[in-house]
Amino acid sequence: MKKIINDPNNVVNDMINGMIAAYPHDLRQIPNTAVIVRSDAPVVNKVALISGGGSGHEPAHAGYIGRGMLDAAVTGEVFTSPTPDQIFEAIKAVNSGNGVFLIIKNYTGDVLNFEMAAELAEAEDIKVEKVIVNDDVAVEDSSYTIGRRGIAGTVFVHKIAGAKAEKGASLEEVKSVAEKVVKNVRSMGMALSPCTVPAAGKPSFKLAEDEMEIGIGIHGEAGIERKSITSADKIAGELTDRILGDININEEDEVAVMINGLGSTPEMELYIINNKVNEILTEKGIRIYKTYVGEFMTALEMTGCSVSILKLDDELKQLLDAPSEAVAFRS
Amino acid sequence: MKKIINDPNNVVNDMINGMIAAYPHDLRQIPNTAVIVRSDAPVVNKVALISGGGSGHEPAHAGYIGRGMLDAAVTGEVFTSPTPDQIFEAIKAVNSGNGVFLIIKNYTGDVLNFEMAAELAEAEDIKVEKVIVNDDVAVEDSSYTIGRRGIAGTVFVHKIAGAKAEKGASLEEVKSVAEKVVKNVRSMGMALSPCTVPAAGKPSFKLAEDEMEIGIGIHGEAGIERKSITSADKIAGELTDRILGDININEEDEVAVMINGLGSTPEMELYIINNKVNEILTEKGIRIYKTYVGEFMTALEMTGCSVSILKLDDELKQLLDAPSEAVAFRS
Amino acid sequence: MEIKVEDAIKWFEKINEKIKLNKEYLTSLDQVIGDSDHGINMARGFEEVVNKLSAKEYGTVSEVLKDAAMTLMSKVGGASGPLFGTAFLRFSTAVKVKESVDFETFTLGLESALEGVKHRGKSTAGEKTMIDVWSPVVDFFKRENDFQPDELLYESRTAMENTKEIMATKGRASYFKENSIGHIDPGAASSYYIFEALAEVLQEGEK
Amino acid sequence: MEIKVEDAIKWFEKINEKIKLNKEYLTSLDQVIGDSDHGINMARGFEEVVNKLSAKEYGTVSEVLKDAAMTLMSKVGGASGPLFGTAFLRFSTAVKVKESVDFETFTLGLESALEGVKHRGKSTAGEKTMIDVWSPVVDFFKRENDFQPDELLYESRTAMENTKEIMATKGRASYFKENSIGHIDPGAASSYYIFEALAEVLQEGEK
Ligand SMILES: Nc1ncnc2c1ncn2[C@@H]1O[C@H](COP(=O)(O)OP(=O)(O)O)[C@@H](O)[C@H]1O
Ligand SMILES: Nc1ncnc2c1ncn2[C@@H]1O[C@H](COP(=O)(O)OP(=O)(O)O)[C@@H](O)[C@H]1O
Ligand SMILES: [Mg+2]
Ligand SMILES: [Mg+2]
Ligand SMILES: [Mg+2]
Ligand SMILES: [Mg+2]
Repeated sequence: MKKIINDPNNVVNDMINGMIAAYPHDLRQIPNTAVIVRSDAPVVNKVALISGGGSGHEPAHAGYIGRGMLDAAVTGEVFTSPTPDQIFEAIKAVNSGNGVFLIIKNYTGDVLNFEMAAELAEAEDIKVEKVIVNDDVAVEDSSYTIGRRGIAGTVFVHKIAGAKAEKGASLEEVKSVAEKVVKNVRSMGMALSPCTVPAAGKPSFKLAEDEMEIGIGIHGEAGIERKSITSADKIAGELTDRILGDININEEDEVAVMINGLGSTPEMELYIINNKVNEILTEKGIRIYKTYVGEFMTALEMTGCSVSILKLDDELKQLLDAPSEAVAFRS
Repeated sequence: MKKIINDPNNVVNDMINGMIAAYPHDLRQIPNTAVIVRSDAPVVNKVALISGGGSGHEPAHAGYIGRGMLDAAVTGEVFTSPTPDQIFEAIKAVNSGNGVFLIIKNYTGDVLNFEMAAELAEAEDIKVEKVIVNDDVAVEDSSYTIGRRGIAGTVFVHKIAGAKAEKGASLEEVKSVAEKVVKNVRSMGMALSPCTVPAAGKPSFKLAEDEMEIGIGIHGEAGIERKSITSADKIAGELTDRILGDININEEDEVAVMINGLGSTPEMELYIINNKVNEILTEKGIRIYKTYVGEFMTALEMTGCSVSILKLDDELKQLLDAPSEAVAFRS
Repeated sequence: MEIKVEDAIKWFEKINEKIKLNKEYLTSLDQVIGDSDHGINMARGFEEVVNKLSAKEYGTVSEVLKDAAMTLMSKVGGASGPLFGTAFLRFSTAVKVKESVDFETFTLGLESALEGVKHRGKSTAGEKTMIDVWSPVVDFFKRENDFQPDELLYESRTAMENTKEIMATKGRASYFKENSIGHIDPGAASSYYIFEALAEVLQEGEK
Repeated sequence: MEIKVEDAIKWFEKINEKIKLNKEYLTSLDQVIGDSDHGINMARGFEEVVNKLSAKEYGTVSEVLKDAAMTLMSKVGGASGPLFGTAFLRFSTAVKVKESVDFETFTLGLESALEGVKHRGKSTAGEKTMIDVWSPVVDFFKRENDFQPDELLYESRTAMENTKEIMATKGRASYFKENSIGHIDPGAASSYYIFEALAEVLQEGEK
């Protein structure tokens, strides 16, 4: 394991300290917690947005804190959902009386911990609503299992629900637009090489020198298929086709596209993927309103990428364009 | 070699296409060249800024194109300086009569090619000035050799000279503030693992499983020392001490700090480095005006980071704070 | 035999030892059909439980279980944190009546814990989770009239190993579908250590 | 013998073949004391030179050299592009007077090329660069009265191998300081192929 760290059991703490040190005017840590909030939290007359999850997905989630996006992020241990008490601390810290909105990615751990936190909050009469993001089309959508995972599409939920809240919308309105995003966003990823949880010290899976895994999750959970590495164009084609096979996007429809690097993929390669995704969509007459290329939802140093497509309407376009002062997402 | 690419000999072209596809409103490619310009170039009544160099350093250099930063970037093959004719195309495309300013990193290839392009431009009566960035303290500053390399500190030159030009400064004023940045910025990097030039197909160097290299260049050129991996705190200490040993920064002085990932280093680890850098500077009474953490000047998928410190005065602070609409550097 | 406060504390100390010893093993199980953190999560949690329990005086087994539950809930995280937390919280509530706990009450406690996990996790036996250890153990307790440490050991180990054969439909392992078959479920393995620790406490109590 | 237009063109064709054949080798030299692109750069450049030369009719050797120079300048990039470009451009200018080039004029051309590289690269012999092949080759030409292909081959190969012993003070290899010793300079190696190609053209011309 080659990492630039101190104690592997202390990486989250060191990271939080380093983040606060970097952005003392933007971010604040709630003392003795793993909760980072907007420095001006609680913001009066605004629904507060909280996201979070395991660490290792940076810039998610704390990088999305800021005017126009999140009010707080709860950071768990690496790839481990934060605990209800920590989430509850975040809820208390950002609540200004207009209600608190939780953005949860659909993993058993995240759902359980956030739900328990919501129960704690409700017991203290704090209005809490939530959305569960499940954009990963690599997983079959089954009512029997936990269902689809939440991956990079979550960033669109942060952005759009955040913009809605910033405009003074009610908790119900924020929830409703967040649900609209969830309904209209799909993602799928792939990896060329694994990552190593610092405290585990060993890679989370193995891929042969000529192998890739299509449909992998952001913690290294299994994908759809392992096969020989193909060209960027074929990879882009496969991810895009799978997404378009799952959501009804027609000619003249407008979309936002996100090409997300999982950690070790050079930006150059993300643009190469985008080149093909753009071509495929354009050929189908789908209109690309906005494209995001970069690292938005990573998996430590995993090599690979994901493609997310969000179908837009006028409201979503307007909210996507709204200003954001989040550290990792300025617009 | 595990890469998400098509033809290894066509990566730069595919990348440029993917970038233009991503930001059609911001960027424009000069047809049949490897030159990317602001979509509204040439901007009237403004000194135009051009940077460039080998590809593989993304988001450098095209990511820094935009109002408040660069007017054009010339992209060479991977790790290979672009050629004079391409640079000359960029000069012609952005020149609005107020002169063109070239930001060159101090590598033989870059210097030679940009200088030859400047000669071509002067032959056509285009006013051209340049600055050569040499912030890497890992290399001895010798008048006998080419001298120090230009690395991540170059981004500060883009930002500050770009802001100056945007304010309507003359070519000489832009040059003078760029030189001030160069005089006041120092950087040093380290790596844990190498990168592979796509067309070469093999890693550019080797490091043992427990080894790191201190002072390495952004193309994998040799550093100062290879040794066993130490803690993030020690690495941060070594890089910072070396920088502070080379520039006179005293108590109460203000600085900007950049913690730059070389490609594969998780953002988490960059924040862990920042935590210590911040502590060291703060202990010395040095005031940190602004911190940048992320990938600004990469080396494909190299694992490692660099620390840059820029000593500020009122002018530099103001220009650093000025708005920028560059794709990869919004402020 | 009755479970007294000291026995309950010793139970958690033994769980902690076992989890610590098998931290890498548990993580390696999670490496195969999860995200490589189960051993780390559990070790962090039970270490804190033991710290917590050693710093306080307890009057009832229920209080011990409650503090353990709350600590797990706030220190483990992931899926297993709320699940084990819920398990011991329900256990605590079910045995609230008495200072020390006889076999019958203990059995009710275990049953209650299992119900808690099922409810919290929206899951049931046969989905390749910790439930596939807890559920046969509860059945076993319900079949007996008194603590049977040796058989408990056997039952829980067998249950854990049987999770190999199951295809996961809950938790992160469910993404691995057929490929989850052939591998022990991490949460089942840590549940086994919980019952192995219990068996040892019971064995020592018998002497 | 005099170098005629066909010889000059054949020279570049042979350089191109050799560079293409040794592309990986050149890149591997640059992997050790550079940035792994020299073979790629040179192969790209000389391929384009040959394309260019094959598409046009030439009246003089000077024109051939000029087109080769301009193509290298605009297709190679890096440090070697402007340096080889400058070399052949100066060569072209120095031999402008005549349609074909005799030994004396060729020697002047080579000398001029070397001066161009030195001036452009602000460098001199003994710094572990291409100059350490060009300079001894020019000295050799100045010692002789006529083309000596066999000896040219020997001189240029020896010069290239001698770059092993030098510590780099120019170009990217200079960052490797003492560690550059023991390795052949990539630009010296490609320069060797240039003279090896020349020697072959001369040998064939003699027949
Ligand atoms: N819905 C569920 N019901 C019961 N147990 C579950 C459920 N989901 C997961 N588990 C258990 O949790 C274990 C994983 O715990 P852990 O690795 O700590 O959390 P995470 O999966 O969030 O990383 C699984 O091995 C399984 O036994
Ligand atoms: N200042 C210089 N003078 C002469 N030759 C040089 C100089 N700098 C570099 N070279 C030559 O250029 C070669 C490297 O070329 P190449 O790898 O194509 O460019 P880069 O170093 O920009 O990657 C070196 O091996 C050396 O022979
Ligand atoms: Mg986990
Ligand atoms: Mg190069
Ligand atoms: Mg896990
Ligand atoms: Mg090179």
